[in-house]
Amino acid sequence: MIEQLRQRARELLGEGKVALVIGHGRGSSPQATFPVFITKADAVDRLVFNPFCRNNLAVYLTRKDIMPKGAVGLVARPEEVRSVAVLVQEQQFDADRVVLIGVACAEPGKEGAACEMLKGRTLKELEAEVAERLKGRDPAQDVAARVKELEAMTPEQRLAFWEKEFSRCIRCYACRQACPMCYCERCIVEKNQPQWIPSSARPLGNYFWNVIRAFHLAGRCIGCGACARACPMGIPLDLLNAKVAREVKESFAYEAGFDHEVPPPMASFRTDDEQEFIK
Amino acid sequence: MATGYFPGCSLEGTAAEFDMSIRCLAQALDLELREIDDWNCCGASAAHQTNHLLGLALPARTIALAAAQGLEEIFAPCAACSNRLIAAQAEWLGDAGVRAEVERAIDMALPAAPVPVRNCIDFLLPHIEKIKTAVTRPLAGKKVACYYGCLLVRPPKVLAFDDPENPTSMETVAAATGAEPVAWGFRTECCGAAFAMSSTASVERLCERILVNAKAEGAHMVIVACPLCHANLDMRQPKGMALPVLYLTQLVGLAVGVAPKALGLKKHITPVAAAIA
Amino acid sequence: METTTAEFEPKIIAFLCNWCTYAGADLAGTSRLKYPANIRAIRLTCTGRIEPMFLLKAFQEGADAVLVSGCHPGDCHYTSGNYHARRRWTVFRKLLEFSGIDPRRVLFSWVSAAEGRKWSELVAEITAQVRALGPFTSFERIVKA
Amino acid sequence: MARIGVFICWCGENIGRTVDCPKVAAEAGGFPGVVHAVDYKYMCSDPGQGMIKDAIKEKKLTGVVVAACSPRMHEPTFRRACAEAGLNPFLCEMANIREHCSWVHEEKGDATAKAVQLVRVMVEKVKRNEALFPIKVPVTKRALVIGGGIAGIQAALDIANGGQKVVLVEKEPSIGGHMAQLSETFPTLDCSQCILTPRMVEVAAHPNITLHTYAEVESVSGFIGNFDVKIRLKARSVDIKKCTGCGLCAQKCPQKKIPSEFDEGLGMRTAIYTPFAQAVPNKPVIDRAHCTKFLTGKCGVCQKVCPVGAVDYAQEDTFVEEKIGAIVVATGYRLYDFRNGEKDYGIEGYGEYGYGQYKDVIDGLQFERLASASGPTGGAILRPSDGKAPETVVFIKCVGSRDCAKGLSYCSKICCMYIAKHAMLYKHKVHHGTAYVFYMDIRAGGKNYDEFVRRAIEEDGAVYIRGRVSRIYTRGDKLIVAGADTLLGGAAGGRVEIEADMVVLATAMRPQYGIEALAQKLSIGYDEYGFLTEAHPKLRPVETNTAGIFLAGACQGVKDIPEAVGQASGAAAKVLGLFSSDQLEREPIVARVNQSQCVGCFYCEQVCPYHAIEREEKRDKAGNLIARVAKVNAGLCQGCGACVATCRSNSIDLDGFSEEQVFSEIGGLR
Repeated sequence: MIEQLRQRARELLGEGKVALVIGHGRGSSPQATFPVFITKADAVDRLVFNPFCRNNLAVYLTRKDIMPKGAVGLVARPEEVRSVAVLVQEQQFDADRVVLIGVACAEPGKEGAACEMLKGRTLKELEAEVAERLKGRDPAQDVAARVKELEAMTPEQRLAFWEKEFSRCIRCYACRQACPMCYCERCIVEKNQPQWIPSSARPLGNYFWNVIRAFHLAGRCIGCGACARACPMGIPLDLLNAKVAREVKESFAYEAGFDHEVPPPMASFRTDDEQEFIK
Repeated sequence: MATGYFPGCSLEGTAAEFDMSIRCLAQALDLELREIDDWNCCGASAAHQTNHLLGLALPARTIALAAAQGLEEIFAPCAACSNRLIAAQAEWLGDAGVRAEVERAIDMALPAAPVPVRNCIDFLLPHIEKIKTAVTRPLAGKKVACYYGCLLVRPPKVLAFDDPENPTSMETVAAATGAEPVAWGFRTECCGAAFAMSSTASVERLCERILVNAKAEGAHMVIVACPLCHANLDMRQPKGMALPVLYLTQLVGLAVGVAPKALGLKKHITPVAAAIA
Repeated sequence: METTTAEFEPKIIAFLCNWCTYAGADLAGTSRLKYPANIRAIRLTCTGRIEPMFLLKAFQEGADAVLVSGCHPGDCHYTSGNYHARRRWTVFRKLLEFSGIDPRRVLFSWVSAAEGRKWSELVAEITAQVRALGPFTSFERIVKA
Repeated sequence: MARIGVFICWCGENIGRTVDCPKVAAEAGGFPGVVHAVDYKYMCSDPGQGMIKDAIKEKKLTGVVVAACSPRMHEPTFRRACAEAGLNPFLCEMANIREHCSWVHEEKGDATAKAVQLVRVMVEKVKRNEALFPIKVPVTKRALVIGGGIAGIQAALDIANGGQKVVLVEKEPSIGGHMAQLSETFPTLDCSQCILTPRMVEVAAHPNITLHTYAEVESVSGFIGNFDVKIRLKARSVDIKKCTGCGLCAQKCPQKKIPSEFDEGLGMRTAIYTPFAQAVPNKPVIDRAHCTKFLTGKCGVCQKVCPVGAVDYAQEDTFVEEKIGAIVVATGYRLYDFRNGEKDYGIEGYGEYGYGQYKDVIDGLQFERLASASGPTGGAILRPSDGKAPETVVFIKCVGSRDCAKGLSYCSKICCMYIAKHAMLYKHKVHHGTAYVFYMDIRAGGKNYDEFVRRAIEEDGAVYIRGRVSRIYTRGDKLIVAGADTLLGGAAGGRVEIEADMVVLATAMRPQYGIEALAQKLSIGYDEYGFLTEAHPKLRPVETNTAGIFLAGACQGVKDIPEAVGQASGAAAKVLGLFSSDQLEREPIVARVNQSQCVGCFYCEQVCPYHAIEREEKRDKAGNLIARVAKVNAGLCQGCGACVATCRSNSIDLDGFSEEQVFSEIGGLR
């Protein structure tokens, strides 16, 4: 499988179809892979792929210095495919600027789990292929279960829970850096006049930041979990994201990243959208 | 596709010729019918007017049996039977509470997905091309008045079968035999079936209006797809009317060459022979 | 124990669209329909203009509840602002609930320019409801920390 | 440094009774930034406004808060006063302490405390207000009128007679619309064509009117005063400049059996045809769908006989582009299609009336053609099936209208009158005949309308039956109309059966086919039935919510001729008002993009109801595309702010209701 992957990358670079391939490279151990940026066909052997490749590489696509060099080849797990779908849907680049090398692992994170190449070549084909695998499925069992646990609490208990979790937030914004959807030039947390969100790492600002961050991912988060893994303080940000994603799915029958040609749910509406909560 | 056949009580009694013609026709057209084992009364009129749960439970049992016997759809030729089966099913499909109550009453599980129920016209419609090729004795020159009555098309929201005020499906089937459907005004008027016993005079008046109009528009016979319609129109003809009333399946049966006797045409009160000669 | 909250007068901050609910509240005034004085209305162009951050800011400033109100579906002065708003609040109120803000403190309504009576009754109803909930001390704790 | 003046109005007793105004003024005087705070009996009076003006000058105010009634009431008044004193009007805000306070609260302490807070909110806001300047938009003084029926004709003539240019677009080969088809008009019974055709001729001859018939609006972009309209001129296959209108082509056309649209299918026309004798322009078109030349390649008779060589089979659709300042939509109506039902529109239809299987069941416009002197029967009432004069005619009202169960819920309004007219015309022509009218109510609210209906009943002897018809069927060559007479009790139970020779259905009035697509092109609203939505049902009935687009006639809702003409003149007055100056001033409440922060996700573009968001490309010096960012077209923007709330990076703001202003207002409630 890895040879097929390298061969695709070699062809793309060799034929000049892309100027750069972004993929996973070998780290100190198979468990520790890190992103590699390959510009020469003879360097493709640096690429590896195994169940421990968990970085969402789509995060690099919106970085200023990536695209201008030419089209980009991207080793794309279902997470990257869906991220790219959202980014294209949001006009961040045209679909033909990214050549996807589709890969997938049967059980990410599990030692020895089978990995394979995806069949699709175009974004549309890969969306369909990934949708076939993932659409309609719940997020990871443990996340879903913990969301349910929280939902069973009283609002007061939940507030106390998040107050405690957020109290550890040091406002390093690693969550933002790791997220492909956080591509704003100037994040709202940096907005002053008026100051949207208090900037110091104190309870109110932490609360506002984490809630608004989750809201800004409504209909956009594809659930890769990069934010939570990036958080040095171990705040379970994926719970907030999963909750929002579920509400979007239940209310608007929409899941992010399976079709870049439909309007995003938070920029569209149906006249018969639910409204039982409105008096 | 296995079709469950639900004759209902009429077809074992007053409408035996409807049953005969269906079985002959199915054979002639090579359509498989499997009678639902241990079917029971659909509850028409008597049950659903008196006890709502009973009105649901009776059809429910037959439907549950059909599903359990691996039948994918039900053919209920009697218009009252098909009407009750469809109407009852619609009630529990939209309401889990009703479903649970009905399941408790019959002590059987109802199928999760709706079982399609077909009336006589609906059953023949998909086979229209087959009928056309099977016609050996085209009924050219026979003018027929297709009569729907009320139960085949009403209530429209539940049955969702044809246009309730201006249905055309029976004409489509009749035309496949070479017969010529006439345009007439009483196709969906009531024949008074429910008052057959209690107010015979009313029924006679209603039937007369229907038959007179059919004849005035040049019909040689009236075609029906409901035992009650048939009984009333066939039995309560005014003096000198002599307008034969045939089941749709008898008409098609004739055209595909089934012998009139096998179709039960001799069982009618108003003689048929002259009209089909 | 009932007396503990009887004294409490909640602060309710309302964000109203100019064309329907603000006008409906004007109509309540011209009709002299009485309601409790706990509500403070901020006039905006459209419910479509109202941002989630406004609600958080209102809680920061000590609101015990917030209300967002605008035109009924189909009546938006700008055609579709309320439809977009409806989607926004569908998600945001669930997120707030999940992050610990009692949904009974985050309220939404459609009040048309003709519904002065609905406005007065709504304000009376939600004021009583929030009064019964008591002050939003748990959030105040976060604000003051 | 802010220097805010606060002015508390007593509104006589209205505020003063419940709010302690001097106390509010005293408190407001202590707010940061407030340098002047007073109260007065009537701030809106001349002396009250004078106080504001004086204070602006004397105290060098940078902002004004007037605490009084609703801003929806007097904001323009006080802003004007500020402007007169040299303060930008958008530096003035109002605190609503009347409708939202003194009138709805009883306890003086509570009301006063709330008034103080409401004033503080507006003081905090006004400190962040910025001077705004009305947006000036140039106005192209040329109007587009869509639809050449009576409403469009009237609007076009009124605008043209007012000295402005008009482009009139009509999709049919001739203007005239439905009114040209009518026989006589109620309640005066004057001949429809006699009063209409002079107007049609006037349109064609008017130096200010450019007429495009057999044309449709292809696309519309731009905004009030500055629309760009593309018009498709459908191929007539006839060179209209060469054609003299002699009519020889139509005379010789061998294809003569095409149902005439103008005669509602009761008469026939040729493949090359002018819709009717008085058509404007009186030039033919070739109906390519029925022309033998186009279908088989053989024929070509019309080209051979044309003395001036005007017939051109190779003609193609062409386009003209027009700069337009204002648009009047006058696309009119059509009748509910009882023959095919309208299931696509969720209307179940009337199988009981036979779906058109009976030739002698016709609709109102068909009856008009039978009764018209220019019609297929020369004005004789003859039934379509066998050409005999019907002895008995039954008219059925409300077919499709006022029927929530399977039709449309609204009343079509004109039917009561035209059915009375039909009954009358029938009786005038078939003296011994009987006219029955089935009705639900008789709605004859108009000048001389009720008198007219009475005449039909009392003088001409039309038999009115209150009830519905449940079925029409045939008996021999008669139509049997079975229905109920609800005023007839007794043993018959109100059942009636009428043996008729012809039945006329007063089918519902519906907006024209394709109205939704046109509305979307124009960004104007339409209701569940497709009728176009006016800006306000009472006070702005000819305007739409899109500035510069006006409505005339039945496209906005059911109307008879006088109403359509009245509305058309109203729309024309609005257009002339708009064209009375070279520039247009708009309230500067519009959105603005901070392009340095915009990341170009274009959610704003998707939520904007006015297509006011444009895309702008940012390029480096070498010309490489760096980014695509949003830009607001201030001419199109109506200031709703949906884009602002949708923008995650907060790169758009709304003048007059900016982020800073709203945040400060909320802060004022601390």
